[in-house]
Amino acid sequence: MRVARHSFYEATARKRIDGLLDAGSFREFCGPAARIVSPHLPALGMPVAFDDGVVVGEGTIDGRPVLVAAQEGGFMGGAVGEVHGAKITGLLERALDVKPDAAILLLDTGGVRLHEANAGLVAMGEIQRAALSARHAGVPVIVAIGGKNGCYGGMSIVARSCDWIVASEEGRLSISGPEVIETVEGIEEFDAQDRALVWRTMGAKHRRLIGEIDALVADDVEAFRTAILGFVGRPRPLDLDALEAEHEMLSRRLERFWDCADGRDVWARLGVNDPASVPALDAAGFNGLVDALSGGRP
Amino acid sequence: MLETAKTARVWDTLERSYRARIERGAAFADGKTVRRDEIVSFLEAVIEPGDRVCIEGNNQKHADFLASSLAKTSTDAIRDLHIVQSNIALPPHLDVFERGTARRLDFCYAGPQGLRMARLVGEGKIEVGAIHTYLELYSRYFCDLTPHVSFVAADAADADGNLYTGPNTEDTPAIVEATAFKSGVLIAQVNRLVDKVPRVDVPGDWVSFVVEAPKPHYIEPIFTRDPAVITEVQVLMAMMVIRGIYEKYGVTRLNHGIGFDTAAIELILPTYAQDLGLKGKICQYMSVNPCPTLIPAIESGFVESIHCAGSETRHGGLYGGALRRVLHRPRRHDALEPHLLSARRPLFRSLIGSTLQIDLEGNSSTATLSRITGFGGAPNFGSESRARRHGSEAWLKAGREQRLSGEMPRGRKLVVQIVETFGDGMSPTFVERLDAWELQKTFDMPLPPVMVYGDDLTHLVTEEGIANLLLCDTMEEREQAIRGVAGYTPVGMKRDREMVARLREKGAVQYADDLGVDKRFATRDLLAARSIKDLVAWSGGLYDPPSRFRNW
Amino acid sequence: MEHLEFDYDGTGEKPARALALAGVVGSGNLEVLIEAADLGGRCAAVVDTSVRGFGETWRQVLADFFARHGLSDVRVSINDGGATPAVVSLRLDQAAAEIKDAQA
Amino acid sequence: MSGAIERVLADLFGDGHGVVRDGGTLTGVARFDGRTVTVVGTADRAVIGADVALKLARAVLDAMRDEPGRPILVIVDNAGHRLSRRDELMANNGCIAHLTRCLDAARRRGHRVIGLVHDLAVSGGFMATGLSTDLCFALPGSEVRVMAPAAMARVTKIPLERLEELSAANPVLGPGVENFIRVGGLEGVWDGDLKARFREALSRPLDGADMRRSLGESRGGRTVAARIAAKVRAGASS
Repeated sequence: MRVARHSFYEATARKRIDGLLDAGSFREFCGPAARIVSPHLPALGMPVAFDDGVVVGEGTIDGRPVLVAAQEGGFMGGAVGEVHGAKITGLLERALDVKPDAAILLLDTGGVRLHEANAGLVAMGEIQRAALSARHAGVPVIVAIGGKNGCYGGMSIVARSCDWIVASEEGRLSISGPEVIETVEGIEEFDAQDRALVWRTMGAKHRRLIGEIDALVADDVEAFRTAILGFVGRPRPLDLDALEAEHEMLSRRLERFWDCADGRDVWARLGVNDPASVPALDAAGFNGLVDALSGGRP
Repeated sequence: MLETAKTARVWDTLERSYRARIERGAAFADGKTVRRDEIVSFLEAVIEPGDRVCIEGNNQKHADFLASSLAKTSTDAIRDLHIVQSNIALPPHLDVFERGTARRLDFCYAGPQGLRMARLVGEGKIEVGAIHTYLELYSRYFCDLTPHVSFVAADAADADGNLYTGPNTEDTPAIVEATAFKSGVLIAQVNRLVDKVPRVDVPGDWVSFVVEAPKPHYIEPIFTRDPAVITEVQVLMAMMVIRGIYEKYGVTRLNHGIGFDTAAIELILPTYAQDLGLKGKICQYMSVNPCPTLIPAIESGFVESIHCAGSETRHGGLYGGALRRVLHRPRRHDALEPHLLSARRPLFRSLIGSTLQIDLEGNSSTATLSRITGFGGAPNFGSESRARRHGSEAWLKAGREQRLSGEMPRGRKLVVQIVETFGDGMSPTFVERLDAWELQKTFDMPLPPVMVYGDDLTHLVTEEGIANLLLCDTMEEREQAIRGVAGYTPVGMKRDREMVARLREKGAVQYADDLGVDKRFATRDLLAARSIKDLVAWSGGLYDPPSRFRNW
Repeated sequence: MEHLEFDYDGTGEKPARALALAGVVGSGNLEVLIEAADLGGRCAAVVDTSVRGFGETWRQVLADFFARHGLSDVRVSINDGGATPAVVSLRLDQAAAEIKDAQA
Repeated sequence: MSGAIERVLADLFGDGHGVVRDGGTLTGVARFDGRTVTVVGTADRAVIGADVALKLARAVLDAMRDEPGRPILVIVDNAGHRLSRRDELMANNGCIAHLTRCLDAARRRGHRVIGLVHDLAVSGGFMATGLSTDLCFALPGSEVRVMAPAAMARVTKIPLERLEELSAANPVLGPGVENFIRVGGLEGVWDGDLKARFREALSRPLDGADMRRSLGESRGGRTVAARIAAKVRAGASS
C-alpha cells in the first residue's frame, strides 16, 4: 500500500526519531533494555514504561552530529517525572561535552507528571537550565512540536528558552491547558470543547503569527526534518542585547494586542485581510501569508 | 328513540380541546409567534396534565430550547406527562421526569443519558412503556401514541408558521403530520424568524405556534467519527469484511452502522479495496447516516450514491459539498405513508454494524446491566425482510448458502455484526447469556431487549476471523462457529477445537489467512484519511467539521 | 497491578537481533520488549499489567504467540495498560517480526 | 504565614529601602551591607500573567544594565501563573520564559540571584521565579506545591486519602516546603536572623553547576535523577 506521508502527529517517539535522523545513525542512551523506569509509579498502582516515556540518544541528520530527545506522548501524556526529566537534562548537559551541531527536543507533553509532581517540577527547572547552558556553549537547541499533547505546562517555558521552535499546524504551545482554564475560571472564560477556539488561542498558526515559533510545517516527518535541518548549526545570540530585543518584541505585542479578545482580532491587526480563513489554510498557503505580511515576524 | 345514541358520544372532543389550547396560548403570542420571554407560561397554558408530548430529539437535531423550557414549568400546572420521543439525549429530557413534570416514557434510544435513565427507572420516576425501534414508535404516533403537543426544531419560520428545516430534516415530517392531522398542538422552535422562508418544508397550516430560540438548535454530531482514533485491530477487521463478505458476495447495495468498525471499512475502500480491483464491484450504493468517513470513498468515485436522512452540521456538514456527487437523495416523506415506513428503512440488502454483547445463538444487544440505551434503527436494518425478492448476486448467493429445503430458489439478506472479542475494560463481548435477560426482569419488560436476533444474523466478524452462520447446519455448529471467532474470551476458550477445525474446512469459520488477508498490512497507513483534517482535504475544503473535532 | 511470569518450550531458531520493542504503555495499549536471552532453548515472559485477574488469558495468548513464531532463547517483557488480547497479539507479532529480521 | 512582605523587607533592608509595590508586583533597589541589591517579585499570592512577567523581566534587565554583579533578590509569592484566555493569547509561556531567561542570564553574568518564598509558590509560578535562581529559600510557614491535593486527587483519579497517605511516605508527591527541600528544589528555610541568612547566601561559593539533583539525592528526596542524568551525559547505553 502506498503511504503519501508519514504523519508526525501519529508517529511514536521512536518513529519520529527514525524519520528525522539518517537511517541507522541513532544510538540510544539508557534504552529500554536498561529498564530505567519510574521508581514512583508502582506505589501508585500505575504501569511503568521501560524508557519512562522519553527516548534520548545521538545520531546524525544529513551527516551532521546531533543529540536528540523525543517524548512519547502516548505514555502518561508525555509528562515529565523524575527519570524522564533526568534523561533530558543529562542529554542537554552532554552537549557541553561533545558540542554537537544541535540538540533537538521533540516535545509532546502536558508538562509535569502529577504522580511525581515535585520531582517533575524541579526536573523541568533543570532541563531549562541545561538547555540554556548548551546555548551558552554555542550549541543550538531546536524544539519540534506536533504531537497529540502539544507542549504545555513547564515544558512550554522550556520550549521558549531554546533557540528555535518548529511546529506543525496540529501543534499547540501554551502554559495552561484549555480544560484547566475552563475548570478553574468557568466556561465563559474558556470553552475547552471549542477546539477551533483552542487552536486560535494556542495553536501553531497563531504562535507563528505572533512570533512565538519560527517555522510552521505540514504534519509530515519529512517536513519536520527539512525545517529542523535548516536550524542545525545556527545558534541564536543570548546576550544582553538579544534579551533587550526580545523584551521589546514582547512588550510591543502586549501593547498592540492586549485588548484583543480572539486570535482573529490579533491577526486582523497584524494585517491579515481575511482572518477567518487562516485556520483552513494549509502549511504552504499559511507560510505564503506569513511571508506577505511585512517582515514576516511582528 | 335516538336520544340515547345522541348523548353517547361527542365527535369533536379533540377539535374543541385544540381550540381551547390555541386560545389559551394566544395570550402569550403575537399571531403565531410566541414571545420568547413568556415561553414557560405559554407552555403551562397549552399543555395539560397527563398529555402525551413529543420533544423532537432525533439522532442529531434537538428542540433543546423547548425541552429546557418544559423543564422549568410548574408541576402545579403540568405533571404526569407521557413523553413519546425517539431520542433521549439532553439532560432536560430527564429533568422533566426527575421533577415530576412527566412520568411515562416511550422511546427508542438514550445514548449518553443511559446511566441516569437506568437510575430514574430504578427510583420509580420513569415508567417505561417500551423501548421501540424508530419504525414502531413513529408508526404508533399515527395510531395510539399520537402526541397532544409536539415540539419540533426548524431553521426558519415566517409569520404564518411555514417552516424551513434547512439541511437537516430528519424525522420532523413524521412528528408534524402525526400531530397536526389529529388536532395536536405543534410548536416549532426556529433559529430565525424571516419574512419569507427559502422553501416551505412544513406548511404553516399545520403549525400552531413558533418561537425564535435564543441559540440555534442543538445538533449532536453522532455521525462524526474521528479517523484518528481508529485502531489497527479495526483496520484488520475491515480488511476481513472486504475480502470475506463484500468481495465474496459482490455486495453492491448496503447499509452501514455508525461505529468506528464500519468507519474503518469506509476508509479503506479507496485504498485496500481499490487495490484489490473492487471498485465498481462492491459498495456502490449505500443507505447510511451521513458519516463523514465516507467522504474519501465518495470523492474517489468508489461509492456512487448515498441515501441518507439528515446531515450533521448547520453548515450542511457532509452535504456542504462532499456529497455533491450524490445522485439520489430523496426528501424523506416516509412519514406521509406511515405504513410504508416499515418497508422503506430496510430497503437495502446488507447491514453491517456493531454491538456490545453477543450470545451463543448470535443474539446481540447494546443494553447491558447498568445502561439502557436502546437500539435506534438497527433492529429494522438488522433483520431479514421476508417479503423482499430480487435478483442481486449477494442476495442469491447468500440464499444458496443457506440451503433451505425445497426446490424454490430463495435469497437471503446479509446481516453482519462486526465486533472485537473484548470491549472497554476487558469486558468480553461474547457471553453465554445476554444481560438483556436480567434487564427484562429488572425493568419488567415484555421481552429481553435484543437488538438483532440470532436467526437474522448471517455473519459475525471479529479480529479473529469470520463466522458464516449460513453454513452452520445445526445449532451446535452455530455455537462452535461463534466460539471459534470469540478469541480469548471465556466463551472462545471453551471452543471444541476439533469441531472448529471441521467448520473451518467447510468455510463456516474463516481466519485471516483463509481470507487472503495479510495481517502485516493492518496498519493505520491503510486509511484513506487518518484525521478529520484529511477528510476536509478530501472534500476540497467543503466539509466543515464540528469544532470539537478539530485540531487546527 | 499484577505481576505474572511464564515459561515455555522453545520451538525454533534463536533471534537474529538482540532486542526489539513494540507499542507504548497507555490505556488499552502495552509495550512489548523482546530480547535474546540464554535460556537453554526455552522462552520466558514477564508481564506487569494494570488489570488483575487475567493470568490464564495471558498464559494462553503467549503460548499461542510462541507456537506461532517458533522462537527459542527469547525473553518477552510486557508493561500493560489494559490492552485486549487482540492488541497484545498484534504487538507481540510486531516485536517478533522485528527481532527475527536480520536486515533491519 | 510569615507576616507581610513589608516586614520581611524591613528586616532585611531597614525602613529606607526603595522597593516599590505596584499591585501584586515588587520592584526596586535596596542597600545591604553597603551594596545595592535589586529586589523583584510578587506579593499577596499574585498570579503571574504576561504583563507581570514582563515587568519583572524589565527590572532584572535594568539590574544587569545598571551594575554588573549586583545581587538580585527574587521574592516568590504567587498562586501560579494567570489562568486566562487573554494571557494565553499573548503567550504567557513566552513571557515567563523571557523572565526566566533574564534571571538565568543574570546568574551567568555574575549576579548572585537569591530566591525567597514568602507564603506560597505554585507550579508555573515557582518555575517562573524560584527555580531560576542560584539558591532558593523559603520563609517558615510558607508552602510550595504543584497542585492542591484535592485537585490532584481528581486529576490522577487516586482517592484523596490514599494520595495523602502516599505523600507522607514520598516527598515527590505532596505539597510542602519540606518536600521541596528534600527533592532539591529549595535550599532550605530562613528562620531567625534574616540578614545573616541573606549574607551567607550572597557569599556562598558557587561554581554555576546545577546542584539540585545531587541535593535531592543526598537528602533522599530524589534518589535516581542525579545518577541517570550522569549516565546519559556519559552516553551510556545502559
